[in-house]
Amino acid sequence: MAEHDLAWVPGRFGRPHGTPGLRVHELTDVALASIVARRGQATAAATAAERSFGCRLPDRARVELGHDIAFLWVGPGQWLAVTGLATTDLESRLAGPFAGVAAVVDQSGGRVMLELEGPRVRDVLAKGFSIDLDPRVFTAGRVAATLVAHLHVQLWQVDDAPRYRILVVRTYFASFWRWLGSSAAEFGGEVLESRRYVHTAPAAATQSCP
Amino acid sequence: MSDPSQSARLAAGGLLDRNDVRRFRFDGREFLGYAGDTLASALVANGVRLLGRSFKYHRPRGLLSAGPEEPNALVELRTGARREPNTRATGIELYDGLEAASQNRWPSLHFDVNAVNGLFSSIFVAGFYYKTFMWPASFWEKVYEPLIRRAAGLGKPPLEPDPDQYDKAWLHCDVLVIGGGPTGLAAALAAARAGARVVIADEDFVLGGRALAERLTIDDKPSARWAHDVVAELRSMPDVRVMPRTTVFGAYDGMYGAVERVNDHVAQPPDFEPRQRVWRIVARQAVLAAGAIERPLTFGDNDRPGVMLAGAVRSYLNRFAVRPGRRAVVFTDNDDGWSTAADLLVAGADVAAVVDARNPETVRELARQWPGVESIAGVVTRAHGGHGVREVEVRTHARATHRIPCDLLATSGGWTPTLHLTSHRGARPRFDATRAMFVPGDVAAGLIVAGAANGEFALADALESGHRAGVTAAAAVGCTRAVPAPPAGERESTRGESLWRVRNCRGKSFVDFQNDVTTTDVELAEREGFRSVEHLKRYTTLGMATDQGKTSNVTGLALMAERTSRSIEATGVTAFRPPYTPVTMGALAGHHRGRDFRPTRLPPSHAWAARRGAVFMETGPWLRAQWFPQVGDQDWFVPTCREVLAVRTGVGVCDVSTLGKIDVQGPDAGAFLDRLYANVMSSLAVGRVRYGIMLREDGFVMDDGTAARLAPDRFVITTTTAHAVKVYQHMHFCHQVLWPALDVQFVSVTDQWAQYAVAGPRSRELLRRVLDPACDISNAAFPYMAAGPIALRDGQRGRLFRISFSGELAYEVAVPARGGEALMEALFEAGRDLGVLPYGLEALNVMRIEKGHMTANELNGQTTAHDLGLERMLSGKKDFVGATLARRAHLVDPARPRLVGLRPIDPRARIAGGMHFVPRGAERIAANDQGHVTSVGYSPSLQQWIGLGLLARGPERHGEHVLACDPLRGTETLVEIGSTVFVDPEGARLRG
Amino acid sequence: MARRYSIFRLVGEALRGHRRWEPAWRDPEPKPSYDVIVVGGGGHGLATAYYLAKNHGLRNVAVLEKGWIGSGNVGRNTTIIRSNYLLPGNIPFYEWSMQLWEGLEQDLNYNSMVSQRGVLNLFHSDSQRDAFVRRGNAMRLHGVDGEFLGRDDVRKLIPMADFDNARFPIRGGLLQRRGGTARHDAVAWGFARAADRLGVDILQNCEVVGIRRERGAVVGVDTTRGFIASRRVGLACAGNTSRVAALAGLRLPIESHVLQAFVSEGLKPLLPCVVTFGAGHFYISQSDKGGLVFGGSIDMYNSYAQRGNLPTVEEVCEEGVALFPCLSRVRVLRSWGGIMDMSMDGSPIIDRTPVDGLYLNAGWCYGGFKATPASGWCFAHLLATDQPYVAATAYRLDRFATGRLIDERGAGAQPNLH
Amino acid sequence: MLIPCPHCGPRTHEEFTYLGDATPRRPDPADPAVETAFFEYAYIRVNPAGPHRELWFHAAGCHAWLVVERDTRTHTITGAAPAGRTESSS
Ligand SMILES: Cc1cc2nc3c(=O)[nH]c(=O)nc-3n(C[C@H](O)[C@H](O)[C@H](O)COP(=O)(O)OP(=O)(O)OC[C@H]3O[C@@H](n4cnc5c(N)ncnc54)[C@H](O)[C@@H]3O)c2cc1C
Ligand SMILES: NC(=O)c1ccc[n+]([C@@H]2O[C@H](COP(=O)([O-])OP(=O)(O)OC[C@H]3O[C@@H](n4cnc5c(N)ncnc54)[C@H](O)[C@@H]3O)[C@@H](O)[C@H]2O)c1
Ligand SMILES: Cc1cc2nc3c(=O)[nH]c(=O)nc-3n(C[C@H](O)[C@H](O)[C@H](O)COP(=O)(O)O)c2cc1C
Ligand SMILES: [Zn+2]
Repeated sequence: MAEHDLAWVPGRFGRPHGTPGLRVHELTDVALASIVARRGQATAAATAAERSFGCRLPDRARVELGHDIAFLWVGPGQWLAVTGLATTDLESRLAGPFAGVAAVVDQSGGRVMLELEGPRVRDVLAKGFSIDLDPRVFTAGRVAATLVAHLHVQLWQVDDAPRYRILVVRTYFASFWRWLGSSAAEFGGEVLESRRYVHTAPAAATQSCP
Repeated sequence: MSDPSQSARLAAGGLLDRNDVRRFRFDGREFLGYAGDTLASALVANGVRLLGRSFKYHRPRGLLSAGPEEPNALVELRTGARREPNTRATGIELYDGLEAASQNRWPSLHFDVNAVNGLFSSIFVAGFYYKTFMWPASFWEKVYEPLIRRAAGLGKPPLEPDPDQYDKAWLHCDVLVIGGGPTGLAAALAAARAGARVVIADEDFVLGGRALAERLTIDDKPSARWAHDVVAELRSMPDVRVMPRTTVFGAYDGMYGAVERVNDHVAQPPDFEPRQRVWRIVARQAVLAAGAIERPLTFGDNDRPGVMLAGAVRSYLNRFAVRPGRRAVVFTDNDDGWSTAADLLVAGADVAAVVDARNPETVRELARQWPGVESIAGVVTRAHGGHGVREVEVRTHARATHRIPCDLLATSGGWTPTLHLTSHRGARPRFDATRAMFVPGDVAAGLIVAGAANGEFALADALESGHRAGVTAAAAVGCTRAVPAPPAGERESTRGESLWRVRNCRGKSFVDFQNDVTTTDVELAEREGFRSVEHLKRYTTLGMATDQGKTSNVTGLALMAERTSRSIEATGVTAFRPPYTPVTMGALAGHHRGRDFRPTRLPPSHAWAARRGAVFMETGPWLRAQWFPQVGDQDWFVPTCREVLAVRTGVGVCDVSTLGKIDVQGPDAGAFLDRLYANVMSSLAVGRVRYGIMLREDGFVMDDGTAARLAPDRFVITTTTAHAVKVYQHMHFCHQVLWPALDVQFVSVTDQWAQYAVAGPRSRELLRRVLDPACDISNAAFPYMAAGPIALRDGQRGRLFRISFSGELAYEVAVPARGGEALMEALFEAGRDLGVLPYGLEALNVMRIEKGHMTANELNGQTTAHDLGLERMLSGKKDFVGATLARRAHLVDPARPRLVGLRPIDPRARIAGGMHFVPRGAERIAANDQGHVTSVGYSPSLQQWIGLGLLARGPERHGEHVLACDPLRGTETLVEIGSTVFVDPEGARLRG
Repeated sequence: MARRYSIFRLVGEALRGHRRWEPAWRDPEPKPSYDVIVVGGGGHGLATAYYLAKNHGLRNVAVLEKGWIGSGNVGRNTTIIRSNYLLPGNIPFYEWSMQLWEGLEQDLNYNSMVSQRGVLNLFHSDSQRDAFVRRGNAMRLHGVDGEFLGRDDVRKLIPMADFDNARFPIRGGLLQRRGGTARHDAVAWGFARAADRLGVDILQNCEVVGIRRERGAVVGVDTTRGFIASRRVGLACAGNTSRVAALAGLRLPIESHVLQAFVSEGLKPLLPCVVTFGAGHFYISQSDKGGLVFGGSIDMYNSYAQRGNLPTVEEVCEEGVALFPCLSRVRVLRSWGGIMDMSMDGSPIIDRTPVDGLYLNAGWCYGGFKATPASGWCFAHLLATDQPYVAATAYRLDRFATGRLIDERGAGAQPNLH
Repeated sequence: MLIPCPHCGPRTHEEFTYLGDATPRRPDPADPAVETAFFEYAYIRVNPAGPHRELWFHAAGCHAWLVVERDTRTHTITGAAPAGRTESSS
């Protein structure tokens, strides 16, 4: 079930014929937490992450994948931890490892995560994202916090298909969804059934820790 | 006149698909044309010459050009909600079913009553209106202005909402090539071959520019063929994007603005497709290959339909295979005229003569080069023929005069490079005296001007220049792959001498056709002291029409230079501004119109509230429940009172998630908050909440809210809904810029938490039913202003705050937002027998007024802590933002309007926000104005209207009767001033 | 000396082929010294010179303009005139200006097309309504006209606005019928011609590049046309005020920002009055020539570039189409920018400066066109008498220190928010 | 305008909030002339036509306050660096 208050109707939208240019589904049951390094402790926090989760915290606009958790860079000394929703809340899980080196704040309730792909996905995103999504510039593993249609979102390129994930503020989601729908309409889109978020452990060298 | 058989269509040639016949209507009459036509060329094909009326004198006008510079042929395209006034016939791609109508005429194009203006033209000279219409003063709005307004304007605007969609997008590239003529194509090809990511945009629907219009060859192919092949090659390259129908309309910092007419060439856009799309193009390098625009010549009645630019004549002949006249005279001051004559002859037209204004020797020499062309060394002095040229008067240099019958006069006054985009970022064009033209001045870094736009007119030069620009631009971004030699083209002769005007001719000599500016207007402006080109422009309106003077600016300033005996260089040129050609507001607005004008923010309980039938209202970005009507409710009154009473006597629930929430952590969190808030926060005990205010550095109140201490090094603070973003940024400023040494971390958790006020004497009872029984919320364990973690019966974890905006025993319960709806359901399920009601903003507002709590009406950025009765919160023991400037004498002046409570003396009387206070019995004048009512509400508890207000010396005046007046709406009410707290002043209820 | 304009003269000149018109103002050489120098040939500077001559008999006056007169903001604004202000420091001043507008053409013998077609401010929420009621009542108490319109009244006036599908529905409006527009350039030209007729020298292409002082007092200005002596120098240079004041060592509570404006292609009459959108920052009117003239908020960053950027263009068009959906197919013909002297509280300054003989008229933000006549009147009064004119007593330079701010928007000391 | 955020790369200026001149320093509250100092800090600006160091907040990006060097006549940006401290790890 979708976790936002919008009718989530799987099926085609926009141009009804041909291959849909965009396929989109929601990733549900995502656990998120902000991590903010204490003063002067960013490196210590990165080390703490490596010790407990198998990867360092990224020091630039990328994602690092740990054993069962992903860390998205959001700003200097700030990250977003992403993993599947489990029984223990993420904030408590991170609190120990980051004690004394970073503040941890649960954000699991505040965002909706979408996953997007399809032959025209870049064209759809170009209607709102000001950053250059050309495969030579923005590659798998890159993340960006940016502005789309007057909204703040986070973009995460998962692979070279390309597959993207977008985190949208929950209370603004309805507006984002309208923008996405109208932007994809000319290429045709397909809403797929929502799926549970499942962490993919690092496979290729590109995304693992150095 | 019109002939559906396309009588002026040449039997062969042109870039047309003659199998694709398109039907269209102009002024109600049906015609045929072909795919590949513009409306203009199709009308030429059908022998239609009269297309419009001029702005001021309503002179009959036909086509002057074949491009975006067209000043005359503006039509209303399409009908109804899709009506599009002032559309240039030369830019309309012919589609099947097209409908267009002439404009600015009544009752018809052929018989236009307002043409009488022409009779008074000797009065209607430049700026005449500044000298008259002043008496009597009252006549301006009543008589003169309505007359002027009706007469002015061109097309009729649509009145209904536009049914089409618009789109916007970003585009990134290494090299943007603006213009797809020979220069642009050569540049794009070179840059792409060098390995760059290239975008080439052209506003035309076929790329090729003048290559489509001339009988020239490039690389041994007819030039149009060459253009076609190059485009095909470019399209086949993966890193090239070819964008026809795309005008780069502006050069801005860091980006170019372009508009793509995605679906203007069809009757209406296919489903799901936008009509137009605005692109923001981020290009590391750009090549401006925008070509050049030909200038008309200035002589008597040079605006007659059938007087056409020579280059346009060639476009019509060669690209569109239509003959704009059967018998032509060519009038020129450069070599272009001669090739025009040749093209006319090839197309089977008669060329009565080429009239060349240059000296007889030059003309004789050219005559030898162009055998078979009749020539005259002289000038055309006047064109005759009301709705179309019939004959022209010619004066030879030997002062002989002739009249030559003709139906087409092709004129060429030389070419002006299309420099517009070089000027958008502030650079001014430079006058090149030797070549007698404006060329690019100090162009912004990253922009290369090439080809005709750079004054390199001959085809061979243009190709070479484009090629060079492409190579240079690519190299500048590090793409240096070897590139083959530039395409080879002819080097046609571009010699000429500028003839700015023909002297001593009768009739009107137009400089700006659309705005009816003549040579006499320029003279008058000079005589009256409007000698700066910018004054000339504004006084005569030269260059201010929809074509922005593309054909007229240079002539106008040259005439001014001549009159003032200055050089053209010293005279200067008026500023070019975006857009290069007019752009629809719809395209610039894109998706953000109607309901999508701005994003809408929905609180976690929105869907739940919608199902309960809530009435919503816009508060900033949020849509919030205002009240919850029940069957039989007429308006807001009954539901609001019901909701207030529910809270005051039982229990109510309200979604307050819109408050800003910020999680603040770190060893210095307390110290940090002490600098942010005017009062002290570091002394707050864990598990407790405190109210606080923040000032701006200028000492005025910025915001208020609460801070709850969750742990020694962790707080969660709230801000008002309106100021959430501002406060968050301010905190980052304080942290990163002012006090970076503090070890504090904070993040916004506004969206993380659904937060509901559960208020009323039975709120504890209700909460107990949803909380895990292990949570002790008894008064002893969880007193007023307590805060702490909780667990719900369903296992969710959350937080509870014992704070009260309503003044009742109340809590705010917070859970992660995804559980917000479930919590709302649970509360209403559990509270059914308690009569729990949801309450909306109206009830919330009434109750906060009853308790004297403030919102944005009071915290309006103009009030100080003293004004609001919060002076005791300004700590004297520490520095905080605003501490110093809040002490300025005027900010603590007791005479300032300060917060009071008020209620009408007559309990049935109404009061309203925005009423002003005057002393009882005093005159209702400004001198007696003592403040205003900030908030009002109907208090069901007191059964009367109550309010808050800012009254001069207010706190000293409790008990006084003051008049609250509303002269704007003609009401006034005597009110009693008193405490701001109306209900439970001791605060017993909230502590209970 | 220039002769009066009238319809009779116009017809008479027409019969003579318009060959006898004289220059609207002379083009004199600078004299070595003047009693008063006004720096800035915009609306305010020219009006100041006119009233110095007319009200105070000071005719040995020069207006120094670095370019051509009217090249600044007076020639690039959206021409809205109104006196619907909120605060007591402002209302009397703007109302005085309104009254001067009402007799301006006859006074100047120049038709500057003052058009009292009305200014309608829309509101979209209850609190906005209350704020407008507060303002309307302040106006009425000052004797200024204002009317409260409900949604239906608004609909009658501007039926093509979005009443059905708006993100921020229109709930009503505040109408000042005496407000309206005036033809920007003609205001500058009319004051220039009238001042010139009274003997004022208008010196174009005469940029002030230095302010000479002796013993702390002004003795004259260095210009691109040489030194010109005067013991009284008034600055009326709008967006350039900080630069010119810096020549005398002053730093001011002013930032320069760019504001863009837009005009559409000419259209047959569509809008009956000036309309402002309350759910954003957008204002629009239709010029007598038919173009829709509109604008929004400033570009938000300090600038002297006299041009703006694309995001603001788009934002303004979003607002325009949101308010009037039919404008979607209307095309923007031209956009441009002006540099405004944004003051720290959003209100103007007409005052002496710490430098003897140097006077300041500045801080008009993007609302100084409507102020032109009163600004000139009050500044002339100050320059001639050394005393503030009654309607402008609040516009003191020291108010930032004392806290007697005039902050209509409550935005605080951040100019780009005013 | 594209602001070269040192953390995020070039971004359209719409992602940022502008505050203004970055040169004024918040006075020390212990300054004997504290009122004048704060008055100047809050209200007085040099407002140069030319190079300007100014504060921008990357609101839609990394949430860093930046000092951007920009020419107010041409809008040419010559640099952007974090305001105050560089990074929490430093
Ligand atoms: C786009 C825009 C829209 C606006 N809309 C409105 C509106 O609708 N209503 C309204 O009331 N106001 C509006 N304004 C504001 C209004 O235009 C200005 O506040 C007002 O014109 C400023 O006064 P001024 O006319 O004297 O300024 P300006 O015309 O700018 O005059 C100042 C003059 O000083 C000259 N100068 C500068 N430095 C020197 C020097 N060193 N030496 C000599 N001369 C110098 C300049 O060249 C300039 O001509 C708008 C402004 C803009 C830019
Ligand atoms: N005989 C002469 O004196 C003379 C003078 C000038 C030009 N020419 C001829 O003109 C040609 C010059 O080639 P060129 O490529 O420099 O010019 P061009 O006129 O052939 O091409 C310019 C192209 O730029 C496009 N364009 C202009 N502004 C644009 C904008 N803002 N956005 C998008 N597209 C835009 C136009 O639609 C056009 O297709 C040569 O063929 C030359 O023979 C001859
Ligand atoms: C109220 C008003 C109406 C205008 N109408 C037009 C117009 O119809 N056509 C036009 O080309 N420019 C129009 N302009 C803009 C001017 O051409 C010019 O851009 C503006 O005065 C700024 O000067 P600049 O562009 O030379 O810097 C108008 C300007 C104003 C202030
Ligand atoms: Zn950033």
